[in-house]
Amino acid sequence: MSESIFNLTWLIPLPPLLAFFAIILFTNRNKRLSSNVAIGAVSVSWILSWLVAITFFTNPELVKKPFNLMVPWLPTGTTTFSMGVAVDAVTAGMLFMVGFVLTMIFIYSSGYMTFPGHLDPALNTDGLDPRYSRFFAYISLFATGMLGLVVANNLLMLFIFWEIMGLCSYLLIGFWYEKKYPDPKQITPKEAGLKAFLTTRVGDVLLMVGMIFLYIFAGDLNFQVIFSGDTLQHIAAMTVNLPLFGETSWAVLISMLIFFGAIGKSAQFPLHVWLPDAMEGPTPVSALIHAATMVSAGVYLIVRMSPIFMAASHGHNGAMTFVAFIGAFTALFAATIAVAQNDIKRVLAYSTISQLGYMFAALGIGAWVAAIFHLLIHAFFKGLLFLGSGSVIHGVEHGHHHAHEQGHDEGYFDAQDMLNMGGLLKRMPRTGWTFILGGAALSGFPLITAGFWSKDEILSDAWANGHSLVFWTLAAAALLTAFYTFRQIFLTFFGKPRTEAAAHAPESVPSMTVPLMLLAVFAVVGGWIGIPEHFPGLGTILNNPLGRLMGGQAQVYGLHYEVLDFHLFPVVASMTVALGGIFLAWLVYGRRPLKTGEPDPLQVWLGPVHTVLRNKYYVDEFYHATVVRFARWFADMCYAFDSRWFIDPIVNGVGRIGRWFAGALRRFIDEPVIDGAVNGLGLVTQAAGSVVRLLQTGQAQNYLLVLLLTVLVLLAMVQFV
Amino acid sequence: MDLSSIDLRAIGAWFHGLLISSGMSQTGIHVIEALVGALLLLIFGLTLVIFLIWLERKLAGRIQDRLGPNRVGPYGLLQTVADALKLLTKEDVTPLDADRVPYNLAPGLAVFHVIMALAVIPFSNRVIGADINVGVLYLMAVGAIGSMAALMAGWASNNKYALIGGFRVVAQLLSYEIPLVLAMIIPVMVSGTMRMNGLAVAQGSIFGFGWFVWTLPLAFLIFFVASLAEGERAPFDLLEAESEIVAGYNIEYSGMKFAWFFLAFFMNSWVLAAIGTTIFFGGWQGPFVDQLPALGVIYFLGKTMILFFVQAWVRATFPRLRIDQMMSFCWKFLVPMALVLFAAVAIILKLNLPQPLEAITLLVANVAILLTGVTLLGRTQRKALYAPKRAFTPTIPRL
Amino acid sequence: MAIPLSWYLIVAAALFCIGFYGVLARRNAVAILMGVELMLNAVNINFLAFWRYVRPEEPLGQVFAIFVLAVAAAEAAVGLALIISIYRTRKTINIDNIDLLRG
Amino acid sequence: MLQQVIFILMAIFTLGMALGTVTARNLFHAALFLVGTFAGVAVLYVLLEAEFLAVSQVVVYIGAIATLIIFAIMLSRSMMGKEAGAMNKQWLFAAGGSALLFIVLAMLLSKVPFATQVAPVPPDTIEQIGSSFVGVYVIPFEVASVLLLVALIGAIMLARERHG
Repeated sequence: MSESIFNLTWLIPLPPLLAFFAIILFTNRNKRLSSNVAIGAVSVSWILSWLVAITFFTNPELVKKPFNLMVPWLPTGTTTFSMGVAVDAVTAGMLFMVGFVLTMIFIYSSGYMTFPGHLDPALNTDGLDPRYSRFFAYISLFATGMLGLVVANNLLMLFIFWEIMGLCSYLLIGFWYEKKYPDPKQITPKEAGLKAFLTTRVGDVLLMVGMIFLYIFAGDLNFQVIFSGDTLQHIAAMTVNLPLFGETSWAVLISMLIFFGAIGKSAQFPLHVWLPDAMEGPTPVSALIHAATMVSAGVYLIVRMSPIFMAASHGHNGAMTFVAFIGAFTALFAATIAVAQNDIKRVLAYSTISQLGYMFAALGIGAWVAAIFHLLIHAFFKGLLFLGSGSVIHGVEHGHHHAHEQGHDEGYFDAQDMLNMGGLLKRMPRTGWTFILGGAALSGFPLITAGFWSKDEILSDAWANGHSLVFWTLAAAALLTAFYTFRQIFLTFFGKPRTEAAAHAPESVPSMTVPLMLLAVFAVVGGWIGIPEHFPGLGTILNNPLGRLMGGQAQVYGLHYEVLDFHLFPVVASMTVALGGIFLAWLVYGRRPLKTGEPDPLQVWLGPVHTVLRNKYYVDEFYHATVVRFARWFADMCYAFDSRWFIDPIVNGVGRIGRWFAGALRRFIDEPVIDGAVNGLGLVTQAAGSVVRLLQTGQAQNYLLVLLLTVLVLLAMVQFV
Repeated sequence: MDLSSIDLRAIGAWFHGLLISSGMSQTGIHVIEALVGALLLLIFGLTLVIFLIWLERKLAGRIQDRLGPNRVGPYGLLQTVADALKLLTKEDVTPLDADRVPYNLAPGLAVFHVIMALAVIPFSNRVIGADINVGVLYLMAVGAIGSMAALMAGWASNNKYALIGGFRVVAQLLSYEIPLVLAMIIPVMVSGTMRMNGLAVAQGSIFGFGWFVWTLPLAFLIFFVASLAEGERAPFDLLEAESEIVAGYNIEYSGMKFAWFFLAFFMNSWVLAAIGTTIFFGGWQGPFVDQLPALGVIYFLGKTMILFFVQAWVRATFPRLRIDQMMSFCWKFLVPMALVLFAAVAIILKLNLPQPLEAITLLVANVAILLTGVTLLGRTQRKALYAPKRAFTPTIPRL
Repeated sequence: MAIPLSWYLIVAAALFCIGFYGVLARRNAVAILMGVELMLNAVNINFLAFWRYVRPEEPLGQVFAIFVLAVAAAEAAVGLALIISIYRTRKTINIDNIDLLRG
Repeated sequence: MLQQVIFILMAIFTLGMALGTVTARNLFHAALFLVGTFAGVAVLYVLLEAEFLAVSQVVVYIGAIATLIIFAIMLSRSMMGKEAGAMNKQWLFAAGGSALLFIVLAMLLSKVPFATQVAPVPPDTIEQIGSSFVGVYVIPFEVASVLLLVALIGAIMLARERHG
């Protein structure tokens, strides 16, 4: 029975964990061995994941009875908390994507993690990062977290792996913690890591609160139990009186709390601020965590928890609408910021936020299948784009070093600034073409690329279900997406090199370009599995296997799913915005490439608006002025209360009294009475010892004689007494 | 005259009747009978030695292409008597600083332990001093007294050669006692008794030819070699190696005291031959011994004499070993082989095979262990032979 | 039986006391060792006497006597080795001079 | 009657030898007295109808232990020294105490009524001993053998000369 392969599911997160411990404990000294261990381990996980996923895909009837394997974990009063693994269609899809992307990124990292430029070149011994082994240990642990999160069958386990990922995210963003910039305002990796950790923590705390409530009502956190009809009805029926919101059902409260957890992890407005700064980490980390996997964990959480959201929208539609609103808003919001960024990775970071907004919007309007579809596809092409940008940065850095050796010293040089690039397609053809493919997918280039199909499905859903506001917002975001993506492509790869560094950039090593090409394949063909059935011509060729599978799963979970009829308008709109955005970008950047030192034309035309966009709507500054300042003020007050006004003085006073009392005790009781007694005892013992030691001759025969006399006395007592 | 009426029991019964008719108490009769028996044994032993010394000298002479004693009496038979008379008339010298009591006690003790050993040797089915149930162990016990005598003599003489001779006795006798005992234990295991007569009885099959030597040849070989050392005979006569330590522990003895040591020496050889006969050659067993019990004594004495002859033969032909060779031969060859044989026999006996099969297995095991041992010995010896030699190797002795 | 049990016990007690006296009074370590051997012999006489007179049907007393024999042999070997070792380091085996434990 | 006579003679012999052992000035003589004591004890064993033990006594005590002691004495004549007196300072107390101990013990022993029985010794005593060594007492037996081995190795280690 092929389903028995599912019994191996629990093994999937294990090899990277073992690799983590192996690297930390044993192979740390040997960099190549460490990377091979990590890649080997994640490859095992990949193979297992695909075995499980493909087995599931080839047996679509399994959606009716998802695999679930449990062992008892914690005895909790009358019940036992179980832990285990579960496989349903969503898990299978995620495993398919995560296993593959993880392996690609691991392989890519082994080539990428060369000696970083900010360190003293004297330390460079083998051309590899000094903490190369540590990096692989971290990403192995991260892989454990992601794979474990996907296969977990209960919310608590999911949360634990979620937090493991949070920890790894922190460690990896701050991986180059010693890095400093000449501009004191620019955020350093150390600060970025801290920022990411603290910001996501806000969401995680709310998620945990939601989880606790859920546990109180459901009595368990196992997905099967939570999603049973009884539990859902129970939490939908129970109400709570919240200040400001009035009477709401527990389902709404719980779903909102969980949603905030997802917002934190997936960097949605208003907790999006950490993600662009997370680009301070090494590029594979950006690809791994902040594009393909970890941020999509938030979406995955909402996908998982959709039954609760459905229950929450039972009476009124507030919860779902809120999700849709946040998603759509973030999609547009982030897209506008992305337009004005010059840092190649930041553009992608905002595009990630924007695309995640798409997914949330899709979930909010009930397009569950479309959200999953976009989630999987996005991971492939966004991973590709990030890795490609890493390859570009690497190339430019190498070019810079090359130019530097030739004597063209320009002081500080930002290898990530797109204005410093240009014309790289000739220098780096493999990176360039794969990047263009990924960019086309992100823009939703019609009919060919995967991104078109997934995005189109969301727009179609929004249109078909009458969410016109969402539809138009997303369409505008799509236009901007196409625009900034091709802006990026034109600035980076076309025209003439604007610096010496770009002119000398070499193509990257095969361990970096091969993953790019493999990912590029999926960025194109991945979308074909989700072409709607009723799409003219193409729809009937593949007949939408993904939609059927996920739709079947959705029906099992009682979620909304319908096979949409073909509407021309959203398709045309989607094609128009994509092609329009690309055309606009060509008009502005492609037709007449920028010269060295020439400012961005947008800056000239938009003026102050561009400044606002460039500064990300001053959200960071706003947070600094409000939340951070308040927190600091509060901390100061607490500190003052603690150490100056109240607590410390009391403690000090008590201490002073105690000291005085102890001094008195010492002077009047301890020294004369107790010390005297102890010393006296010692003296007496000594005196007695000096007498008694005369008995101790050291001669065993004397002792034996004494023994004999003793025995004699005892025997005499027996005899005569 | 009916041959079967010639029974040694008849003499005993006649003597017993004589004592009862004198009206003595039961205890008294018992004591007198025991004393008479002991006296008979003593006389037998002492007269035997006179013959043995003559025999050995004669044999050695013949083997070495000489005539041997031939002047006193027919065939020189009275030579030993003449020697004894001469020794009796010699001055009895005692060294000035000798420790007198042990010095005088030692020769007596030396003879005493051999006579003690005679007590448990079955001359025939009935002619046996004391058929105690721990006979084999008893022989070892009296052997210990022998080494004590040598020690006393060596110490009390207050002579450094004598002292070294004493040391050598202890080292040699204690060392060779181990393979000797192990070799003796193997027939004990097979027959299941420590009684000397029981061992002889156990070899009565096949017309009185079911001797242990057929099934346990290796055990006998080990016993024989070790008995040569126990009897202080060539090639193991290190304690009197005259070229090194003049004459060993008895160097200071003269006259009759020396004669006693001499006597003890020959009698000990004969007793060891008798033990070998009893344990490995069926003792008094032989054809028609059931019909004619008196034949047993003849069989026994004949076999013992043959063994004694072999001992003399060895003595007359083999050169003396060095002390280290002797010790390593014991500890590195005899003892391990005896231990392996012991274990092998124990295992074979545990298998509970049917009688003929068991005998064959025992024989095969013996031969196999012998061949293996000899092969290994030969290999190491060859290695030693080809090893580069130095006249003197200055090594610090360890242990 | 002709000999009462108490005779054996008294002889054993006497032997024990003599051995004990040897242990207590001799100056030479080897002589002390000999005293200990005497005491062990006394113990063995008791074992065998009780075996013979109280429970001859089972070999408990003999078995224990054999254990004592083994222990005595071990004791003699180790004891003599100790004495030789002491002699090497302190150039004497006079027990009077061996008093490292003196207070 | 005869047995009693033999017993008394042997007891006197044994105890005399023992006294000689503990009083002899010459250590070699003491060792010879010790041998005599062992022999006397062996005869007592014979009187107790424990032939196996008697013979073992001779083999082990005379053949091994006494020989070892004499060997040690002979090897180390210089060790013994010619010190004044074989007895230490407390010998008088020791003699008195030992004598007192004997008197008390003898009084006690003659008073205690032991539950003796008159039974013949079973003919298969040696078999009994042997089978109890591999049966009931197999563990003590093995421990004793290990003890002997350890004592052997320990004695070698203690007594060997250390060079350098």
